[in-house]
Amino acid sequence: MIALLRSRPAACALAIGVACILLFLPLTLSRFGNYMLAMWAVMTIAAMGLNLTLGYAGQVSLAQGAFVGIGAYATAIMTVNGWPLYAPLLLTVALCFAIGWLLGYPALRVQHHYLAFVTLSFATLAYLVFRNEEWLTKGTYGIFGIPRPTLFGVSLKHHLNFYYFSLAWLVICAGLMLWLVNSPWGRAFTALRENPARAQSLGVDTRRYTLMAFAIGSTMGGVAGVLYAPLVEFIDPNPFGLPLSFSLLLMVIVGGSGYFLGPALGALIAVLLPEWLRDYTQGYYLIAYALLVMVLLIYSPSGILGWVERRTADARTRRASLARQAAVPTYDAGSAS
Amino acid sequence: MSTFSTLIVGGLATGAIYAVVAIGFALLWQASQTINFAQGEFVMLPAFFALIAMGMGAPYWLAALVTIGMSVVILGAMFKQMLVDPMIKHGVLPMAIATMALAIFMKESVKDLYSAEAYPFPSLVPDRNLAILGANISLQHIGIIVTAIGAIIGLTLLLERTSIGRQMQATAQNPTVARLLGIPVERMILLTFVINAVLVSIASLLVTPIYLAKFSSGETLGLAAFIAAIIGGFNQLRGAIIGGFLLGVVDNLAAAYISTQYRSAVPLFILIAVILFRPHGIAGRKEERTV
Amino acid sequence: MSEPVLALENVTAGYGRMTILNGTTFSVPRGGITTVIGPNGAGKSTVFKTIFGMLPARAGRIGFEGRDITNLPPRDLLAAGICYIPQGRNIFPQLSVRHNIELGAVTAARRLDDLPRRIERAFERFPALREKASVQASTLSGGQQKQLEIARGLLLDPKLILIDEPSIGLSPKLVQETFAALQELRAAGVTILLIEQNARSALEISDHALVLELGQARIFGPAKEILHDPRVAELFLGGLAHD
Amino acid sequence: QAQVKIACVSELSGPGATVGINFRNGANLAIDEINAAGGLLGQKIEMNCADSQTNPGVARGLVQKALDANPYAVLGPVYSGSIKVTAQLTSESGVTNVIGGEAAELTQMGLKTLIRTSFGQQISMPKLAAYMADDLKAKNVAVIWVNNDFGKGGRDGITKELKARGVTISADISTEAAQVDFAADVAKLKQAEVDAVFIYLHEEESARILKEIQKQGIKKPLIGETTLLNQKVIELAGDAANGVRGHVGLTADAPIPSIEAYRHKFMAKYNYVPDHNSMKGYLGIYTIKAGTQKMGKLDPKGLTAALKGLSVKAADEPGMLMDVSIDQNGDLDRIGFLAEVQNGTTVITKTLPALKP
Amino acid sequence: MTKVLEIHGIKKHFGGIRAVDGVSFDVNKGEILGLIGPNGCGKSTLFNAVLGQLEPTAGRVMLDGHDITGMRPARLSRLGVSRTFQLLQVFPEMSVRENLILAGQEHRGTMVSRLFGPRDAGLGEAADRMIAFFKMSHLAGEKAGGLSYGQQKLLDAAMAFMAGPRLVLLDEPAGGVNLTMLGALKERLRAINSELGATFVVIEHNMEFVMSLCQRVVVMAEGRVLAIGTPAEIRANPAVIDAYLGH
Ligand SMILES: Nc1ncnc2c1ncn2[C@@H]1O[C@H](COP(=O)(O)OP(=O)(O)OP(=O)(O)O)[C@@H](O)[C@H]1O
Ligand SMILES: Nc1ncnc2c1ncn2[C@@H]1O[C@H](COP(=O)(O)OP(=O)(O)OP(=O)(O)O)[C@@H](O)[C@H]1O
Ligand SMILES: [Mg+2]
Ligand SMILES: [Mg+2]
Repeated sequence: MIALLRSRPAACALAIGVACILLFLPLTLSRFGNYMLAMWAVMTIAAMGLNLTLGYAGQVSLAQGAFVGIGAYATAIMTVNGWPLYAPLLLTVALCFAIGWLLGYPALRVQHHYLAFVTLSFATLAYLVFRNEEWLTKGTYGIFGIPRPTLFGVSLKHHLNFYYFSLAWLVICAGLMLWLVNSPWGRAFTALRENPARAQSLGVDTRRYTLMAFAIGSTMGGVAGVLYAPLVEFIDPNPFGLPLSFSLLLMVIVGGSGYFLGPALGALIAVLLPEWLRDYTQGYYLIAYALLVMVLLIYSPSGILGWVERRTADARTRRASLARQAAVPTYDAGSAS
Repeated sequence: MSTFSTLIVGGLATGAIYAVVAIGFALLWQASQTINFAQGEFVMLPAFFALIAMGMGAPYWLAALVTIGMSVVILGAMFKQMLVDPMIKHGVLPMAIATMALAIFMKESVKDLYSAEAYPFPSLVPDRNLAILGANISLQHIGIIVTAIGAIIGLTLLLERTSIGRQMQATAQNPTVARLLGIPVERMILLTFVINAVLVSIASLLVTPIYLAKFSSGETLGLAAFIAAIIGGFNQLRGAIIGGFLLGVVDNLAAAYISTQYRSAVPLFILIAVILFRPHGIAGRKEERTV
Repeated sequence: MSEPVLALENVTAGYGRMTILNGTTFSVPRGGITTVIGPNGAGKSTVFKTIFGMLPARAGRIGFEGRDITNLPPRDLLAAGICYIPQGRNIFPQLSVRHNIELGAVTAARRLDDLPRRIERAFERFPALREKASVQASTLSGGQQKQLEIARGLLLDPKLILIDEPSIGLSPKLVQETFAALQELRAAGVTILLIEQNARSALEISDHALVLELGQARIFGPAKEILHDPRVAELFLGGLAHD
Repeated sequence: QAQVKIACVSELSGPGATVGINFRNGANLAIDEINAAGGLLGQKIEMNCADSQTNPGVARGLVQKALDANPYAVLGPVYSGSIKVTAQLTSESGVTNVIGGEAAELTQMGLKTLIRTSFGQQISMPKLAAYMADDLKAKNVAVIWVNNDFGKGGRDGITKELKARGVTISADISTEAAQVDFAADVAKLKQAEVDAVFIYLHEEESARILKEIQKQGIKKPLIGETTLLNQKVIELAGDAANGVRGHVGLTADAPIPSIEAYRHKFMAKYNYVPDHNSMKGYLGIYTIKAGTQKMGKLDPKGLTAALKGLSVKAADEPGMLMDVSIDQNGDLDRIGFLAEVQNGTTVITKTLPALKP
Repeated sequence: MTKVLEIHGIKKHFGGIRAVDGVSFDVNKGEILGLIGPNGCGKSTLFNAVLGQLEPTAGRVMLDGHDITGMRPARLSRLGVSRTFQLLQVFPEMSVRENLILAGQEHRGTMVSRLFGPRDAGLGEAADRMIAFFKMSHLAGEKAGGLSYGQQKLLDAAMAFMAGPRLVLLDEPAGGVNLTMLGALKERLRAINSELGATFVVIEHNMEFVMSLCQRVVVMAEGRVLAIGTPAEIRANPAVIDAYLGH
């Protein structure tokens, strides 16, 4: 990782810059600003999970929002009853991994829009359970008074503290994800996306990788939920309906599906852009937002990072062009000898 | 017993609405391999064209013509030119997301620029009821069923029996080769979207008297129609009507005999079952040989 | 020698920023079979794609019968009498075989009233297709798909045929059949530009040969001569012929 | 000129958009009037309304943002789910929060700064239950409700009150927001032999179910609360709405001169018929005005205290439309109405007096 | 002679179409076996039915004496069975080098050990050697989808060699490959055959390639075996000439 950065000074400078912004910008922001930044971190975690499932492994999922909901409900229910935060965290990881794994099974049979709709069905079902099983979830009334935890004696009640807490989680999740996609697993996931039949014939256990992609991606969604509940301090079923899943999908695609940093950029657009637009366009901010998303996609259908890559690819192409000219003995060279 | 037949007939009637919209989905897929998540809003919007026209004093028939014309221009040509063209080469997902954004755009625009209220809408077919099998069914619904069946027959004939139709399919299945054979790819795609626009505007005129003209009325409709299209078979137009009917009836029976709280889950279970056991839908055909 | 049918002058083209053809220049004489040979990745297919308007030529000029056809769309080129049968798999998978073939005639739809007869003739050449006429094209075997493409490509009466490795996937018997068909067309005055890795057989039926390497035309000459050039044989034909 | 900043957070998009936009429009109308008349204690009121997207998480952020700017008071949201999270924040900061929500428990959570603009369900439901049990002599009642926090609250409220009066609920039918086809629900209704039907849905759904009830030929008393008797429902349902009765806490159709004037002004500004949610917004602003005038100064910290225990006569403050008093929890007491739809208009059949006139 | 692969009465029907209609033959350990036949006679379908890509309608397949009928391709691959497909099947968005590493990685260690192991699964060098052998070093970092047809075909074959297989089934590896490179392919194939003792079954329409490489040739026609024999016998078989070779 370090070596990687050293080899590219520009990337290194960029990384330091981003780190500085993430660390110090919040100090200058209002409570609301910090709340939105924390929301960005939480949504980035969820979108990163979906990026694994969709961007790397190519399995369309419209259920990511449901996993955020599962994590959030587990956290709300347990912490309101006095459990410390790590308890729902462990439960969520186990639960979302297991459910994600099961949700992967349909993907073994169907793909693309069919798979999208199977997962969409699951998301709807999860929403209905959140809403209807009042004994557990308090139904439409929701659960309020979700406590923010105390960490090493520091209360996270304060907005800035909770932001740093979310950021720390984002860094942990991103680190794990980076390691995962850079391991041979990452290559296998990509192979699964690009040509499952060929991957299978090369010994890639597509079943297991598909299920893993779902399970790990879903778990990240759950972890985001664990942070979401204490962040908002209240949950009801509505935020975990289909629009959340759609919005997470939007983050992945707009940021750049299959690019490691895509979800962070996508979440920037989906979470922070509308808030920013509010101040300039007032009531019309959603119109402006939708318009911007469309323009962005029209301009670069492969997302922001897809566009960046195309830019940086130029230099590489030029190098490759040269390499070609220098390759293999040619008729000319032969006849000259 | 009369309850039961009420449910069935009522379900068929609702199903026909889903079917009319689902045909558009299937058509777009078959003829351009695109998925339009704003299809529900495409049905919502023309009603407002009509309301505006009528608000300016146009009689119904004129408003209807204006509506179709506006739809062809805005939902057909402009949609294709501005959103579909740049994205069609980049696979289904960016396009799907862009149409989701378009859905938000259309909803919010209508809401902010026209009104957030629901409006009654005049009906093409008189608002009268007919007793069938001991159940009351409105003439409006019969109109919709007839339209759905008519649209399916017409479009199926177009796609399967005419050279234009096959050129449209060819364009969708392999645009590069289509271009190379001299098929006017651009025109075929445009044609697809224009047909879809006509279809949604007619659907809008038929459905809005029942659904009411409201900025948000496309949401559930779009989703239901999409599910109907998948259940029926995405790559077969007639699948849309089968899927629509099935969805409508099942929805009603589920609400009546299972749980009202979980009613919206039942069609989804059917969807899952159909997808898992007949992945290409009830009427659909397998897409192609893979190895 | 008569004036060339097709002439490329300093054509530059490539994919994105990658330049593959860098000042490619050659011309094809009228009414013969010209075979293009060269190593894999030399840019042979790229030349065809550029001629046929599938890739933009960034510089240079492509002339057909004295007319500038640089960067014209395929539709216009078809109308001008050029047809192109590309490499790889180029079918409409969910349409039937017959419909796939018929689509080869869309540009001529109105003036072609003998379409059924033409299709019948294609079926005579490739009987397997007749048997499969009404099945979905994707279920065909690899070689049958290639037959379908060739049949579709030869449906009209072109003046110039660009055909990219027709022999891939075809059984020896059908390769002979295909080459025979090309010879028939030549006899009818059609100019044929053929890319073949199955170069020995191809050169045997050809009049001219073009060696393409690194996107540039290296040698152009009579087919027989090139077939027996030891240097060419060593570099591009896998060594000298054994016989 | 100094300005009074009122922060508004409302449901301008998402499922609650119609409700929230009405609320905002009503509030804006009130502000225009007050500003035109010289402002609040001589200062202009300025209000920006932020869109909560009907999402409590977003609402929370926006209220946070509003509080960061130290507003004079916070208006909204309307949906009870959102209020539950935002009210925590306003309560912590001590800023008065005038809300549009009707869920019973909002004012019972110990949050100090909430003030309602309409009856809580704990006030309206007993009146309705009494009407059904005593006036209609219903023994069996069907309850049809929309399964969200609005409908669920009403359903739970009426169920409790009806049971307390010995009425059985023999059909308890949950419907979805934005539902279109009510054939199954009405068929269920038909099978349940009930004496009356209580309908608690949003406007469009109310209209659709009324049409379906007419179609399936059910001739039972149809009872509702405020929404069902809304002019919009009547417009949408046509003659299927005739005969519908119920309790109306707040209605723009009331034959009271001040309300008629309100309706007129609203239509002049927005070009459509106002509903009760717009009145909530309108009253919300005037409630703030009334409290301020009682204090005689612009003191955000003192506003809540000034409002609690306040009684205003419409004669003194025409903007309040009706006489109203606010109790220590922030709940209201004022007149209500029993109404019936006759020939396409809501006719007030009885005016229910305030509890403590 | 030991048999690596035994094919017993394999049938594969699609509705009414009998693509493979009862094919039986054995593949001996260490041999290079050619499989030829007219277009559409069922060669590719036979491969697919034998290798678990399609479920056979009837028949059994034995690998080293164990029944492997219908076994999933991934497991077969890890048992040392490699293959290529007739249509180009590379991973277009991955680089040439990544394609090759992927082709080998699943044969190293377990899923868990790979997760904790090196990024290239220890295959980087082997991949580079393979690339150099097929004269594609200048293309190593390029996306496989941007290669020319013949280059992709070579890459596809190279991928089949990456795992150190015991049995390799190639479906038309030579189509579109330049004759000079074809020599290299042949050489590599022979080397793997003799050094590793790997067995090959090769479908090919290039007679020169088949006849110079294979010890035995199976001829199929209309879903059945028409003849089995040495290249010389096959070349002289009138039925084969009539159905397939022509002239
Ligand atoms: N779609 C593409 N994108 C990027 N580069 C490409 C693309 N297609 C071909 N190339 C590059 O262009 C060069 C020439 O390719 P081309 O297909 O013209 O070769 P060819 O001579 O036809 O080879 P073959 O005999 O293998 O078919 C190759 O080096 C290849 O890498
Ligand atoms: N999925 C399918 N559905 C219907 N028919 C099929 C299917 N797959 C293959 N076939 C038919 O089975 C026959 C055998 O096909 P196969 O691909 O095995 O031929 P092949 O021997 O490999 O031919 P080639 O040399 O042309 O590749 C063909 O006639 C083909 O049309
Ligand atoms: Mg080529
Ligand atoms: Mg084959």
